[in-house]
Amino acid sequence: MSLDKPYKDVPGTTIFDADMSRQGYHLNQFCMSLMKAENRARFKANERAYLDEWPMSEEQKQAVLARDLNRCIALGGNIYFLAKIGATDGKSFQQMAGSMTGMSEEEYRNMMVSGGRSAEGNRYIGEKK
Amino acid sequence: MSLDKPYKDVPGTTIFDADMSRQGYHLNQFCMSLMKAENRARFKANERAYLDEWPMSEEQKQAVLARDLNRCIALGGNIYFLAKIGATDGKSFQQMAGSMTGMSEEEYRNMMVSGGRSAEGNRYIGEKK
Amino acid sequence: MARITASVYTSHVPAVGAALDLGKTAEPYWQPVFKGYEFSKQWLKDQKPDVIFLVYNDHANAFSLDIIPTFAIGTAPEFAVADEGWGPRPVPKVIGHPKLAGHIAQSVIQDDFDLTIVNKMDVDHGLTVPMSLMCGQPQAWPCPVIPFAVNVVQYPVPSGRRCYMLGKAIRKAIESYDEPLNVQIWGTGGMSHQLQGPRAGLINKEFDTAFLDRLIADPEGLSAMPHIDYVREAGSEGIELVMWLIARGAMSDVNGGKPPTVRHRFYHVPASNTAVGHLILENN
Amino acid sequence: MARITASVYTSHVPAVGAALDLGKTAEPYWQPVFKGYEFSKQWLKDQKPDVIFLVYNDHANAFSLDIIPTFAIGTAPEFAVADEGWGPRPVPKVIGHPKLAGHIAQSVIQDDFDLTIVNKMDVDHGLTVPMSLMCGQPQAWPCPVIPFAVNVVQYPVPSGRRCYMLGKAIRKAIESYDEPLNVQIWGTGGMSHQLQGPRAGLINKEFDTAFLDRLIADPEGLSAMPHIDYVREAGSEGIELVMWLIARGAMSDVNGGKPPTVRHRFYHVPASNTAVGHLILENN
Ligand SMILES: [Fe+3]
Ligand SMILES: [Fe+3]
Repeated sequence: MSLDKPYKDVPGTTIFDADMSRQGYHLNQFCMSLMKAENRARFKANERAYLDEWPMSEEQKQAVLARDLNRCIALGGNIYFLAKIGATDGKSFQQMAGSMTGMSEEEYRNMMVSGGRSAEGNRYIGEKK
Repeated sequence: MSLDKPYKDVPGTTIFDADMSRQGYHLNQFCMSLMKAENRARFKANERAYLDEWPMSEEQKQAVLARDLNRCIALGGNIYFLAKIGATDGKSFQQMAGSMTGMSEEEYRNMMVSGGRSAEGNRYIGEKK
Repeated sequence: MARITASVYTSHVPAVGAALDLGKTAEPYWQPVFKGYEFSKQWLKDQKPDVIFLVYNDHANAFSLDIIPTFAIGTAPEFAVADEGWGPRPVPKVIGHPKLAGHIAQSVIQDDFDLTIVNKMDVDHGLTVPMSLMCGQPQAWPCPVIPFAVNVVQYPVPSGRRCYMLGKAIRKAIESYDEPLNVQIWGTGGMSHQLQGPRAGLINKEFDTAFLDRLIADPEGLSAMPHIDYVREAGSEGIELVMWLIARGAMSDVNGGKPPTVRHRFYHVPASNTAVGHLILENN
Repeated sequence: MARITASVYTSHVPAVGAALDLGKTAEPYWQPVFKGYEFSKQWLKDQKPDVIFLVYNDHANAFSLDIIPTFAIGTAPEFAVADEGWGPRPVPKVIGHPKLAGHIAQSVIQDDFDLTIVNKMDVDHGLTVPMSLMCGQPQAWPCPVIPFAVNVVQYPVPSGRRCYMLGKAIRKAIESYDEPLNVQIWGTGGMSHQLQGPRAGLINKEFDTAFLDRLIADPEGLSAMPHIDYVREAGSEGIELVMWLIARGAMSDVNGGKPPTVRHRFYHVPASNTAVGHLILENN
């Protein structure tokens, strides 16, 4: 593809575009299936078996099992879909977002209460912080 | 609504627009349900009972029972949806189309083989034929 | 004829809905957020709109990756509240306005906007949280709502310019509707926030403040801002702000009329991961 | 880079598919129809396209009234053949080209066409009948196909002008794709026909002939023709012809290149209720 992707140089950020969507299709559709209580119960009872019903890559399955959301996103997951895993686990959106930053839950919450993460130093990859 | 409907003056023709679609929603969704073999069987076994499962108007139900496609269209039906009734009955698209013209099946077929219905005299309502 | 009397802009943070539904509005964390909407609730009661045209985005609830409409207009008589994974919010179902919605669809498609018409759609927090913020917790919403869902999940989302021009087409459609309806148009989502990756938690107050300023005074110029500026400055989910331009494009001043009155303006950080912004503009 | 080498235009009459599937092609009624495609089948074999971008409409098979996209692009790896009420046609499933389709979607949406992206969609006779006419009855279709569905069922359908401009945007998208693919674009549907009401059976050979002439020589002018002319002159379902303008807008001559060669032209009345038209244009 030779379309411009100007968003590739934003640090710590993955834009969910057509390429990512293609890669993450089954991962995201798996997440979507967790909107049904019945499926949530089956997933909780045996995560691996439930995941094996989906034509996802082994990497994607491992990322889900490890609840490694950054890895899920790198493999085509989208945060609004991945949020269904969080809902299944009883996690809030703030807990999920925080889990991707390398901060503890409390550190993240405190950062948000203090005005959030500054854009300064966070606009371009390699920019001096 | 004050949108232009320039297509109101074409004889023997109903344009399936937003107003017709609103009116015919349940009629058309009923037709769509006939795409499943199971539903076709249930409809054939007891047409009236099957129709009563849908929030259609009594007029719409009567038009379906009578296979009066012109009436169905006047009540919001669209030909591509109504075609599912024809498929259920084992009718071809030509038989269905012909049934709306007041011609016999043979007359209609002969007209088509001879080049179809002329546009002459069929462009405007009230136009001299 | 129907006319657009006002536009409302607001974030639609899901945690705000949860705080309301769980009775936490008086907690110190949430109290300032809800205080920002006190004026708005009274204002809405006084305004008595007949219909709200509500621009929002679905968050992988009504639409999976199976079908992703860029612009979807809800023309159904009613819309159920989505179960987003923890049960549907305990709020009233949404009553639509099929006749006006059908009219708008017909007009706007003829103006070369390639809408998807939707007759069956559950509405998620993107729509219900703004309703809750503006209406509180009534037994039924005060008027019919036309849901208008914009894809901001899978890139490319529509450009700010496209959204702004769409707003103008929606205005033209509403103003050509025969009944004398008092219609409001709401733009929701934003403000700065990022929900994903190591940069999650980004908040940019300077950007948000400038966005509000320009939305009021220079919407045409603002509509030219490219996606990358939203992503870089306001976070990957800050892109939701393009939806505010649809509502803004439908206002009188950018269609040959008088400047609007800024009836209310509010900004607060944080609500969960997000900066909350809110604005009410009245046509004159 | 990928390039569009040719465009193909053809009716997609369901009865033609049935005649083929039921082995009736040699019957006197059908023989002249299939004869019109003999050249085309050989031509397609010789051309060996890598991908076919196939513009068609769904006939209430993939899309009910629950969701009606004006323009839907299929980005899935494969598409099943729809059961239109008498079982799926006995033809191969359709293999898509997700990467090129995704690229086109991304480019065209950024050019302000508000596509709906579809990853799950059964394809009906609108797509499979043209494939059968051009390929016969193979075990597998000769190359991947990108299905592009246009709403021509619920009015308002997109204008001819909008379709023509979309074709130009699709061309730009395809020509910016990195791999050296031989891409054909097909426009299907039409020609004059009306399937409903007392006027059913309308055929207008003069209109169809003029349409083919103008499609070749004056597509820009032709694109200005309003819907009502299609309906009045070519029957209510003749409106499908707007889809041909998408394919035509993607050709070289209307994008700064040389005029195409008319490789084949065919017209016959009737096939069931419909006038059959067919055209092959090669870029130079
Ligand atoms: Fe949102
Ligand atoms: Fe067709």
